[in-house]
Amino acid sequence: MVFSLPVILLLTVPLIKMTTGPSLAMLWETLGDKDVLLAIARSLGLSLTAGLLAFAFGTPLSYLLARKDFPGKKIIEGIIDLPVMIPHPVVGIAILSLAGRTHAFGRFLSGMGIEIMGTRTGIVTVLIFVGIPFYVNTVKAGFESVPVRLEYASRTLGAGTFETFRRVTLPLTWRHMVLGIIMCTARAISEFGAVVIVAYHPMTAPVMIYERFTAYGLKYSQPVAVWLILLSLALFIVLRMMSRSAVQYHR
Amino acid sequence: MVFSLPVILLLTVPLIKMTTGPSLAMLWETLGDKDVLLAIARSLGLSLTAGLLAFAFGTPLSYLLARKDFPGKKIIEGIIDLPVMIPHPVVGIAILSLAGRTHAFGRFLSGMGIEIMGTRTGIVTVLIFVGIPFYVNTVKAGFESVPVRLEYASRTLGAGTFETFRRVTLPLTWRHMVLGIIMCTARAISEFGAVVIVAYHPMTAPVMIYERFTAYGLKYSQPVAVWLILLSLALFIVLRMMSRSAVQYHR
Amino acid sequence: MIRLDNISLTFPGFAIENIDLTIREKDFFALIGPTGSGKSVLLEIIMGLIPFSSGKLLFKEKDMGQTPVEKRRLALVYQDFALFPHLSVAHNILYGIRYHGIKKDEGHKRLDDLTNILGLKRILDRKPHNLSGGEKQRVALARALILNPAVLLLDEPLSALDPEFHGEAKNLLKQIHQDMGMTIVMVSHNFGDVMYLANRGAVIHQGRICQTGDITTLFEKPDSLFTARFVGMKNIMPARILQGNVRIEGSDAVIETSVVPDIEQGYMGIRPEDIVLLSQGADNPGNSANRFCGTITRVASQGMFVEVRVESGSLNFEAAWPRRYLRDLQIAPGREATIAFSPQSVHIFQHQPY
Amino acid sequence: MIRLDNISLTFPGFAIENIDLTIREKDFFALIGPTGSGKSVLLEIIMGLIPFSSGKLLFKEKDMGQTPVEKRRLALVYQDFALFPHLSVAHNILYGIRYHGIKKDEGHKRLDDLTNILGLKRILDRKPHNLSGGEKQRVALARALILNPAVLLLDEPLSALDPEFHGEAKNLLKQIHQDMGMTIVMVSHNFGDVMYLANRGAVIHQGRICQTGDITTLFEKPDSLFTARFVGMKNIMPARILQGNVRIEGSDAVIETSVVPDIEQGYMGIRPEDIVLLSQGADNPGNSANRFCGTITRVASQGMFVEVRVESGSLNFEAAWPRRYLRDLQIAPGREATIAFSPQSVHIFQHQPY
Repeated sequence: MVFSLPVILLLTVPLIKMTTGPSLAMLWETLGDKDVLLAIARSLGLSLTAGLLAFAFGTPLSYLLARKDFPGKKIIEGIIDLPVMIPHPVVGIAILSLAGRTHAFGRFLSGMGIEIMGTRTGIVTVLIFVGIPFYVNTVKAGFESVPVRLEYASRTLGAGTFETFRRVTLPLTWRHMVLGIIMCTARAISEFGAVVIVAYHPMTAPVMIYERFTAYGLKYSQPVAVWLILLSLALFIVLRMMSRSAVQYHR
Repeated sequence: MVFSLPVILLLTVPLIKMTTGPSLAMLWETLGDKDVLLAIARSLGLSLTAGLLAFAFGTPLSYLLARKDFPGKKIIEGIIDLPVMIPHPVVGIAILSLAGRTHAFGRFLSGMGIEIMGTRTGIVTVLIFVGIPFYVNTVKAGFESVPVRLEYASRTLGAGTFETFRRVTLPLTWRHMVLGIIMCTARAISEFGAVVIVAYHPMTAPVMIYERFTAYGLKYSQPVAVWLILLSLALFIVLRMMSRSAVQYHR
Repeated sequence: MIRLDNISLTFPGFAIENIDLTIREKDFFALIGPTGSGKSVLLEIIMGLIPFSSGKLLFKEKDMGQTPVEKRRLALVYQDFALFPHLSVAHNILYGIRYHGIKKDEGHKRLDDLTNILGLKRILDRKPHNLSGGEKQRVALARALILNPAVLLLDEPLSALDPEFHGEAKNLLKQIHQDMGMTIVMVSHNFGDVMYLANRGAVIHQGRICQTGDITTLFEKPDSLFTARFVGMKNIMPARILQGNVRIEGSDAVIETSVVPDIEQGYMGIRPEDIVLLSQGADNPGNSANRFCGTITRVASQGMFVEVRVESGSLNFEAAWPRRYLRDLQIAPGREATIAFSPQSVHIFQHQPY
Repeated sequence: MIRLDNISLTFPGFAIENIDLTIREKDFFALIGPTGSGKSVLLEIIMGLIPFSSGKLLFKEKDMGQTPVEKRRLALVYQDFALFPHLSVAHNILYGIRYHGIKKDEGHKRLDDLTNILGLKRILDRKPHNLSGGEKQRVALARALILNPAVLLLDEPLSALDPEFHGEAKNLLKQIHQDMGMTIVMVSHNFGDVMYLANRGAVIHQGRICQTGDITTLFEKPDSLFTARFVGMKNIMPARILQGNVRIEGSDAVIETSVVPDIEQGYMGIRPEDIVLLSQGADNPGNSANRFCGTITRVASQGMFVEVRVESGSLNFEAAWPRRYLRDLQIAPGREATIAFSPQSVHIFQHQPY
């Protein structure tokens, strides 16, 4: 028990110290700063977009990985886990190298009017990249927690595959999907290294914190940081509550 | 299957494009740059230190969480998962606010000769902060995969608690510990946002990539990024291989 | 009704080979075998959940191999019941009616009937995780029966139940078969249950059929060593057939049998309960051609009967007698005993490799 | 040898209450009860793996409540055997010797003996996941027995085994008890197994002891409705005791019993195998005071015996007769039958709330 204390202290003391550091007046004042509000709203909006896109594209993949066995499955699973291991600025650089006009794909993108460098599109792309493992792994675990026999039972009762998904699989896993969207969104909000490469502007909250820190020092970056952390904590608490209810059927 | 393709492409194409982008000559030349080698070595060394410290302090906590029920356990588990959700620059700012000389704890630290801002100590602290959830959750899962009945059986055969840990629990979980150290190390290597706040110098590889990107542009940051990514991939492959052998006893 | 014609299927490390089976209308058919013999796989093949690699699956003489699961009009009740955890008992039971063109009114009428028969009235609003094992099973049965399936497939219907519910559940299945005139295919590894419920069956071992036919025949005339052991045949001894009589290897004993098979060498088996004790107050079978005098060497209680070993010369017989004999006839190790068994209870079979 | 004195323990949603038990040296003691009755918890309390909240646990009259698990000289074999997956069979078996002051030579000698007795020679170098259920069990037994424990505790030793290995494993346990003169405490929910193995036992229900004593007594003279049902007593009818005779409620029938208890109202029970058929060629018990004429209403096969229901006036009797009667005596529904049972087989018990 005593041996575990340093870990707990390391994770809690700095956060408590920081959130209690700035005076309430300063926190309030920061809220009046339109740039701060905009940056936080932008972070939340773009991250949620990434979360929803992860839902749209990640759900079929999760189902595939949870239910089917196919050659190369291990490799696909490896690829899904990859983003966690890639240094964050490298992610940004890799995404940027996609869009270079010297390549066919880059020209194709700009021909479509899609710009990555310094755009919301670029930021969302980067955020999906770092967030998708959280969505896919959560939802895959959700699908795996539904015994195949339940789906088989549904089919023996006359329901086709689509009806079975709608009436059995979905009701048992939508909580995992919401959970996955929140996790992906929360991970996206926290991203800085990859975003700062792809787009310094439009400015997300983590970039703003960094800018204020380098320009004005610790004291001036703290209020923004506190507001961002409160947002993250709110998401985190929703997440913990959701994840308890998501497992309730699988005792 | 077709629906899953965009996800797979998003995760692989940028990385492939980037690693195949720079010419071999450029990659070779980069290796001759002493600063680059030093930054990569520093990243690896400090991250490994963080991994080993996570092993030392995280193992008892993991055992506690896997084996005992106590009031507040859910909260401790929540705290362990917290770092994933905290925006990276905020982590750096929070750690820095620990060390401020206006507080008792900050003065205590500097009285001990411990500096955080711009030091290796600071970087390692930040890296443990971001890496510890990976260690604790991996090793906790490892301990949970050993049925309590095996430990009970050992004790009924006359082995005390320490002998039981040494002869039953440890042989069945050391793979998870190695796995946890690698995961924690790999996560630490990839960290940028928190590190750049605490210490721009001594420069770690992700910071160097960022610096080169802002100072000279995409083309000059790529070779360093490729070398760092190769290191990450090497760790990643070891990880995947380890994790298969770690579960082999638990079919 | 259902016919499996030379069906084969290979999994990694396991194969089902050349299965021929005919399940007739209103049969209570049992697929019997040890764990891992492939009997549950057969059920999933019939249901269409697992595709087979060669052979034919016929339903009322029409090829059913390509019919999707949901169109087969078969119902499968799993060992763990596979109730939908997010639906109430009532909604579980009503789940399938819309796919079978059953109107809502009709569905609720059937629900009413079934809940009365199965005693589910009080639990209709509960969720599955609040139910006991016996209740879960009855809900799973109701969910299948409401659709009037042509055939009911049961995967080890009794093994997930606590012993207290065992007898009750067995009676319920028997009643369903009799009252609803349903064709039932059941997988089981418990021969006692099979004897109670089924009229026909097949013994499966390592993906092959050892023997198929009437349950009584399987029980009384197993044609291989494996089936014999599986159905509880004892007193299995290598035997030689000479001039219509059985001669036990390594002994002078000659034993009369009512059916002389056309083989020279094989095994003899006698069910332990067919060996009677000749004694004042005990059974006195009219015709006891096979008599042996010996000494009781072991008496072991098995619940309502006792397992008694009698040594007669170089032969060891194992008999199962009512427990009451202990008290009424002072059965005990060391006592002399004269035993007998009728020629009808002497079974001869060949040793087959599987 | 082991005494539990008024032991209680409360879990969330479950309690063990006021348990008194005495296990004597060389007993084969069975803790019997349905799933969730708390019998396995008792085993873990005796072993010291679960602390109890009040009461005393004595071992050879010395308080053992505070002795750590590893010092108790008891051995526990779990239902799933709990073999160490990373060690070979030999190393599993030798695991405990260093803690019991057994020298290496002596350990290997014992290993040799045990592998001979238990037939483990060929598998000594294998890892546990390559073993069959029966092999795993024998390894787990060897691992415990090599330490010469004072008492062997067995948690449902037979329920994880396939039916094929069941009989063999049962014989092995009996042999270990007899040959090694060991004290054994076994948890089981199968009364058949208990009858075969144990000499004494206790029936547990919802964390309390219903009845404790000789197995034969539990089997033949259950003193509560729960125990009676659990041990397979049938023909349970509410009864009134009048002038030394039993009068069945709602009927004129008067039944003779050999032991008249000192109660006015209670239940009568007769084991189905104690009801005999009076017929040419069947049992003819010397003293049959209780005779009933009736009609056979149902015949159900149960493997080696048949379950027969006989209706006599307003009474329904359930009897278990050898299967042979079907063939030899033409037992069938609709036939008349005269049945009888001796006064010794009429058991009277009070209805107790648990």
